[in-house]
Amino acid sequence: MSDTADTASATSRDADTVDADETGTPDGTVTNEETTPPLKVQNLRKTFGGITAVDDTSFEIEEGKITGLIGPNGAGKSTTFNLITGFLSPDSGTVELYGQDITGMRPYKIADRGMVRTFQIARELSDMTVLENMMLAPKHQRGEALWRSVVPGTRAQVMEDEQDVLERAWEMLDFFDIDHLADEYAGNLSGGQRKLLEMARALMTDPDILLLDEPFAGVNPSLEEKLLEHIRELREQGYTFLLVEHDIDLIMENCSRVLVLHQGKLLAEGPPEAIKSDERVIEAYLGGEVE
Amino acid sequence: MSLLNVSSLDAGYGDLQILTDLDLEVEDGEYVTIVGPNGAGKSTAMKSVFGLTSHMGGTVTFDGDDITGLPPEEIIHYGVGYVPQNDNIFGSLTVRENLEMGAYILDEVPEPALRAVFDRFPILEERQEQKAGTMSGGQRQMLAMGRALMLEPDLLLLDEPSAGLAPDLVQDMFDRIDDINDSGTAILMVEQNAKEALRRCDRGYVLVNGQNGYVGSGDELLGDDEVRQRFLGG
Amino acid sequence: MVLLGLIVGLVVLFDLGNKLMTGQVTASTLFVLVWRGIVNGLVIGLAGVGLSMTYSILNFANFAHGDYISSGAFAGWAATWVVAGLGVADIGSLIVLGAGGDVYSSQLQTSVVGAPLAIVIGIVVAGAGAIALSLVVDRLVYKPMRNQDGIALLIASIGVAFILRYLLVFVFGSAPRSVAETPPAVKGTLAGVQYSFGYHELTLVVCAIALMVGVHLLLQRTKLGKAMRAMSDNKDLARVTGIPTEQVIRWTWVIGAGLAGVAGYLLILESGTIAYNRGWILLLLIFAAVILGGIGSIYGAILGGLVIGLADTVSLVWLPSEFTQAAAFGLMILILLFKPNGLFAGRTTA
Amino acid sequence: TSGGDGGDGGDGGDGGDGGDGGDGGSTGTETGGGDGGSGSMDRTIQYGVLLPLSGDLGSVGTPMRDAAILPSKQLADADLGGLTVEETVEDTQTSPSAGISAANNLINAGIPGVCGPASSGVNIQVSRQVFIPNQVVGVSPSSTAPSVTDLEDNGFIFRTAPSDSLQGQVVSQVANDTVGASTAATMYVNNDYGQLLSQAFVSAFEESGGTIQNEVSFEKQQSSYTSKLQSALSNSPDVLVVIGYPASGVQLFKDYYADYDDGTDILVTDGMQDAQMQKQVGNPMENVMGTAPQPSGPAADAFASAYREEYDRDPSVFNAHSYDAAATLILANAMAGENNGTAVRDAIREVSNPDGTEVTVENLAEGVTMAANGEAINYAGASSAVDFDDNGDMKAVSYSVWQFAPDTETGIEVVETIQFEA
Amino acid sequence: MSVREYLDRFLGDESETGTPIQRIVGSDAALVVGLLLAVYVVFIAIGTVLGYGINGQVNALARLTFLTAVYALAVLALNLHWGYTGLFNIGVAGFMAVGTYTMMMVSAAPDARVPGLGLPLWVGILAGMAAAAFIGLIAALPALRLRADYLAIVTIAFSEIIRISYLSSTLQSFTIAGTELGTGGGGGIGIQNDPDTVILETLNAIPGIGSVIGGITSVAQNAGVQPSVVNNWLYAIVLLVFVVAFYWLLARIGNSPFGRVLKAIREDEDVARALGKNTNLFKIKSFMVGCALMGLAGILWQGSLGFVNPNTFLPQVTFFIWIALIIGGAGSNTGSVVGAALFAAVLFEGPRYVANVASQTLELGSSPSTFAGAVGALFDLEVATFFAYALNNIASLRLILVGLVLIWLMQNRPEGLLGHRKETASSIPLGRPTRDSAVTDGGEEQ
Ligand SMILES: Nc1ncnc2c1ncn2[C@@H]1O[C@H](COP(=O)(O)OP(=O)(O)OP(=O)(O)O)[C@@H](O)[C@H]1O
Ligand SMILES: Nc1ncnc2c1ncn2[C@@H]1O[C@H](COP(=O)(O)OP(=O)(O)OP(=O)(O)O)[C@@H](O)[C@H]1O
Ligand SMILES: NC(=[NH2+])NCCC[C@H](N)C(=O)O
Ligand SMILES: [Mg+2]
Ligand SMILES: [Mg+2]
Repeated sequence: MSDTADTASATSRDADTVDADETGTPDGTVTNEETTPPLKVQNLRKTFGGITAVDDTSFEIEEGKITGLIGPNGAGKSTTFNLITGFLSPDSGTVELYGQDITGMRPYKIADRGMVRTFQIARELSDMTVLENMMLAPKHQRGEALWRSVVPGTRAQVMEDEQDVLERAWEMLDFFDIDHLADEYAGNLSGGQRKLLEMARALMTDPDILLLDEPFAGVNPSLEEKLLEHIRELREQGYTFLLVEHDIDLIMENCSRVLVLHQGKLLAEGPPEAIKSDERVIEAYLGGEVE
Repeated sequence: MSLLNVSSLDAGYGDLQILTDLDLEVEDGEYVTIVGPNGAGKSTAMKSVFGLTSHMGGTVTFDGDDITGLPPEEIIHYGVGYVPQNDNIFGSLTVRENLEMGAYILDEVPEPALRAVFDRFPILEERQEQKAGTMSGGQRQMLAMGRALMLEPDLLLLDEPSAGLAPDLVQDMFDRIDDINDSGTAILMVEQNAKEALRRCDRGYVLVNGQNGYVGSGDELLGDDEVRQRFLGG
Repeated sequence: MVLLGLIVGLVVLFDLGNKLMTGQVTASTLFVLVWRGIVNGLVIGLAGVGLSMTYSILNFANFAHGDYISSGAFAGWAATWVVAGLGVADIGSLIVLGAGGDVYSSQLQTSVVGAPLAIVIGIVVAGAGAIALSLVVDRLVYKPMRNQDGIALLIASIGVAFILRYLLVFVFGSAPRSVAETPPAVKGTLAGVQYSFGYHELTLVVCAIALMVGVHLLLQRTKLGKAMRAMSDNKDLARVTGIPTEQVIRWTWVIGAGLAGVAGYLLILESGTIAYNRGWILLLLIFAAVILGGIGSIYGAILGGLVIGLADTVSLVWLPSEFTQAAAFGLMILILLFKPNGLFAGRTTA
Repeated sequence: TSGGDGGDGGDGGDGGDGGDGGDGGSTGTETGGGDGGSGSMDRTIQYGVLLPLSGDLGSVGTPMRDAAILPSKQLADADLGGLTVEETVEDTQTSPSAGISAANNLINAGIPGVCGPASSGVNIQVSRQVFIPNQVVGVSPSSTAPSVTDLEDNGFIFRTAPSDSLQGQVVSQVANDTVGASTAATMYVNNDYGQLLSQAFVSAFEESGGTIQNEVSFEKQQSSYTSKLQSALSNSPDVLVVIGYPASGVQLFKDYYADYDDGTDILVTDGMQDAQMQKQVGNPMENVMGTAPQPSGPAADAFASAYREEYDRDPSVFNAHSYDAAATLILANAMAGENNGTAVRDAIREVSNPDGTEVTVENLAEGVTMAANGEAINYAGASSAVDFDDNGDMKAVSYSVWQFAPDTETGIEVVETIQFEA
Repeated sequence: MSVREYLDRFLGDESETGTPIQRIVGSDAALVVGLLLAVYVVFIAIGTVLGYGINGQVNALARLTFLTAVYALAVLALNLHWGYTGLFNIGVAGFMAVGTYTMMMVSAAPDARVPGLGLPLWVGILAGMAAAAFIGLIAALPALRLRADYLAIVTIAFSEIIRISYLSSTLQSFTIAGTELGTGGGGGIGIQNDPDTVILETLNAIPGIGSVIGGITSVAQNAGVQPSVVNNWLYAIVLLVFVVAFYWLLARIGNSPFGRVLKAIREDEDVARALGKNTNLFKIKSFMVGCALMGLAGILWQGSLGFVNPNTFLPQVTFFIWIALIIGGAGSNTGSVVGAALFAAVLFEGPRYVANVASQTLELGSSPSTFAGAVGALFDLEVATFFAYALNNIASLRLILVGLVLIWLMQNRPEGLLGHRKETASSIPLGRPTRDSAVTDGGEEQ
């Protein structure tokens, strides 16, 4: 297993898949990561009518780590995700990906640059099989060009690519324990199975940064443990995670740093232990009054 | 006689059978939890009680009345409330309208019940006029619960009520459920937060592959090594 | 974007003013166009309210709505003819509205002036007929499909449309023919503008407005309105909440088809002739109005109807007559570009 | 058995024709001729009738159909010496697509010649898409559009109706002389008929010094023509020329009388000549005058009485033309000796153009036998002399100027007749 | 069988055995051919009852084949929009009109009654496809922002605007840059060299094929079939070749990563976007390609005789195409062809034939002229008279039948006869790969 070699490529690979001039990640990621965080959010703000869902929030996350994002219900976590991934555009503030301003960029471009999100409420492609769901995800499949799929000759390359994608899809399904469902329509999966598919599919894009919105809600604890192991393994390989989760123990055990949102504002940030004992956090989130 | 009695129930979606020979019982005022792996058929069981699946065999009785195969809009008249796992609010209605819909079958909105819901979930009062579809995940969960409580049912079916809630709210939610149960409402609940749920309930079922796996008091199940190992994550 | 729309609107208005000043368009002409736009717009709006309700509550675009309009109109006019023509001709010829060419409206004097009672009965029968039809169709076609998605229902409704339309041909024949007489209009001149209000136009306007107000009150004063919205939002949950969905659906059809039937009757009253495809032809304009207004909003449908009706007539000031309808469609597409969910989007009032 | 059949036919013929001595006589002569004919004449002469029985021209198409099947009815009663005549009727619904399907039915049944279609919009499409490629003769009784003349038809397309390049002049003449108009506007149905007749009128009217203010096209069967009227009448023309079909005309005139009735003179054309129209409109329509091809053939009166006898009503517009079209097809078929389109095409001028024994409504059966025996005949029609020029058009025709006459049986009253010789 | 083998070879051009295309086509070609043959047998039987001669029989089958083929072309194009991408386009007639009219306007002679540019026919055809694609682009722009059923209304409105424009007397003739052009208004537009003749002439000019055609023609003529009927058949066969080409193209588009994205868009566009797909671009491409194919279908269908008018493109045409698609099953190309054949045979041509047979075999007497009369006859127990009225009105009964079939299908088989088969969108079979490897990091892209 050449894990380390792969790790190196996990980040630098971006440089040749995405137009090199657009990415802020030069090949020497290791030196750069001190200066440019993979994701940096500044003074982000979003209001809906009278409600300020995200209120002047700034934070950054660290390369190759799992950052936790917690906060009471309605604190603005999902909205923050939507803002970061381009599904909503902020009223003000900026989002930077590897030092590049991506504020207001369209979702597919952001995903294309290596930041992929899952949805809090799983969104499977119901009339496609689980395997098709998985094979959809990888980026820059050559066969996604219309002419390559059609013109005789070029199609051979497409099929080659497909073989690789297929192999990876099966591996991923094996790992998530839903390989027996590979041929099932995704719409027929149970709530939890959909969550698994959602995460597996996001991983198929081979992202640099993965934003997970409550990936374990509704997942059976035994499976949850297994998934976490996998996430940790991926982190070892250099992936970066931003994780929204309400299970505070889970956050404490797995995150290197924790961001706490409260009423759209960043209430606290720091290592888990510090957060756990932070009085404001305790009051607002862990054991105080109900929001 | 038990309040809810599901016996040898076969049910599923279309022609696809999910539940086989399922037995469930909830006594008057009892607090029952169903746990089990993803896809075991827990939600299907809940939906079947409430007339939302294709019935294939067996019976469901409530308080002595046979409610097998009745449509949900009739079952609710018997005093059963239900909070589905997904899609459990009217997104384009305001929060307040959602709650009012909860009391649709009454002639008018029962103010005390509304008051009680607002007291339980103050955010709902604050956001009365907000479109429910724009509420956060957790807020929706509260609203869904609040809506089901408007009728003060004899039996409340809850499908994963704590999913997506912040920790304090999870505790709070369980406390509320205890309260509701204490005030005489029987509870049938599906939970992935299985340990906590089993700790609090009177009795629990483990559902595996659409069939009864284990039955026992909450503590018994928690104490059972195999159950812990296989379904509760050690 | 909105600004752009405003600018275009202003330019158009300015040009209209200019044309008026220079006498390219006389005030009297403009009056005729506007008044006719309002009359057409009200019919479109009235039928549109019904379409909009079924659209949002049953969650599908009912392509048979136009044929409910036609069917209601035929039923109503057959009733009018029977009432007005008993003794003049045999009942068979009257019921098929003189298909064989042996009775003519001129013999029956069917107009609000000539046979007011027959007209009133006709209006009622038109509404009732369309309602009965819609309930039967719902029972036979849509009920077995309740859990299918909107597109499946839409396609089924195209089937219903074909059946209704050609049943009308089968029974009444395909030839357009005159069913109503037009009494002389009320004419005059006010401040240099010649005006002319037809009796039938006035009848139409009065009936349409009365019905719109009636529906508004019905939905405001009863739980029905809210139940409808809840259903259009999430049907399974509505059932779980105890809303008798089937009953709500029936009410939806009653209101929607009733309005369609009456709109059809009035439409024919105003134009004087009937043909099997009148409703179908109008349907696209009605869709345009409903979508413009935002699906589910009754005010939206009314407003949309007026906008489309006026666009269809007033555009004659700038465009050759064959393009006026294209202009109405174009306007719809344009507005959708800027407001993809219609003018009253999300502000459901029904 | 064939002898028995012949006897029956003769009996029937005698009974039916009892009121008309001349007819009976000719039938007798013809029977004799038939008997003398060769045995090879045992065959069925087929022709198709493809006319609008529904749709825009439904009301006028039905009497035309009746006229077109009249020859076959007459001949059924006659002894043709083994020949039988059989017509097949199909409905165009006044729509090109329905017309094409119906025409295909006729083709598949092996029919070599067809009387129809009526409206030019349908005729042109059916001719191009079905008749010409399948080498079948089409003889339209009423398609008047000038463009029919220039169809690339390999000689398969004929008509007994005159081209509107003439009617345009007639309308202009009426506008000038009878109405005394110096300005005019036209409203025309948007197909070949309307477009070209409007053009023909416009050029004739402008040539005579008049001014055309507006030319407005309209679609068939709309629910309102007010904006069209608005455009057409916007400059108050002295005369408005309306070219269209009855089904649209009803709505158009209702709209006119509801909103624009200021007594402007209106001229309509053949397409609007419909007995029911005025009753449908429900207004006396005193300001409306019309033009239309006028049957003026040698056998015009004989046809009218035969028609009246059979159907108990007067023939109406283009009925004589329909009869002539059908009769010509039968005669040409008899002369061709086979149900073959090309042969029929080649025989058409032979049986109808001068030289040979004159055949009319009155001695049709005789004509059929003569043609079958290869004798020279000249069909002289009810509508005109029925002499086809090189394009398959009529050489000499006449027009009538008419008005709606509510109290008469036909609803139409001819005011004046105008002759044309090409 | 040989057809099947041929198709196999044709469609599986560059891979080993067993691409998904091949697997589907293998059995499906047999299905389609079998269906066509069955339909032929029925129609020959009907023709015999009607007393058709050999010429009539052959011609009836030619027309049936023609209709099957042209519907199949249009349905296949529509399947790309609706079946693959979920774009609810009910403006098909409009895009066909644009293709056909553009072809006519480009290829019509400058001195024709409605003058054109006088360019060669193939230029006209390409221009027609390009114009249809371009109009598709314009229609797609609002489409990108709209929900499925709004898009439906926009497309049908578009198609009506297009038809109204071609009808308009304002555009009947106009001059651009000194060139006289026109649409001909309601009178329509024609060209001298219609696709039908030109294609057949081209075929004839190819030495091998030309002599084969010549041989067939003379054999047919001896059997009593007119050359025109032979030509009808030849053209129908040419159309069938186009159907195979459309099928091939669409199968390749569908069974590829490109097609997979289209399918994902149909299901949930947000997901596709979240996974980094530029969904707008995919939608536009799919829409434009489909429109171009619709344009071509229009040319080969309505334009084949070298003459059209705007009312050939009424919304009704679109609905017919939709019905054929639905019968066969949206999403399945084979279904599209099957649906087209069934629609053409059973719903489009069938009823009239059956009515002809009925009126020929039963002595029903004359039909009353109105429904009242017919019902009156019913009361007098003269069922035959009512039946005669019904047969007389077979045109409307046929459309009622169409409606009934549509409803029955939506109620009982909403996915159509062949829809909703697990035709997975990929260029290779999706079985578990044999060479098993341990779970890796997933860093192996491309
Ligand atoms: N489209 C919208 N319109 C109006 N208000 C909105 C909208 N979307 C979100 N909100 C409001 O913004 C706030 C933040 O919502 P968000 O979904 O981000 O919360 P969250 O932190 O993800 O909560 P949870 O943990 O419950 O999912 C909530 O009060 C919510 O009601
Ligand atoms: N609408 C449906 N149609 C067909 N199959 C379904 C449907 N809904 C669920 N299923 C299937 O039924 C089985 C049981 O699903 P159910 O939702 O009851 O599981 P669950 O126990 O609630 O799981 P979870 O904890 O993940 O919510 C699953 O295998 C699922 O794939
Ligand atoms: N009254 C009639 N029969 N009208 C038929 C007229 C057809 C018309 N002359 C045309 O060419 O289209
Ligand atoms: Mg959230
Ligand atoms: Mg569940």
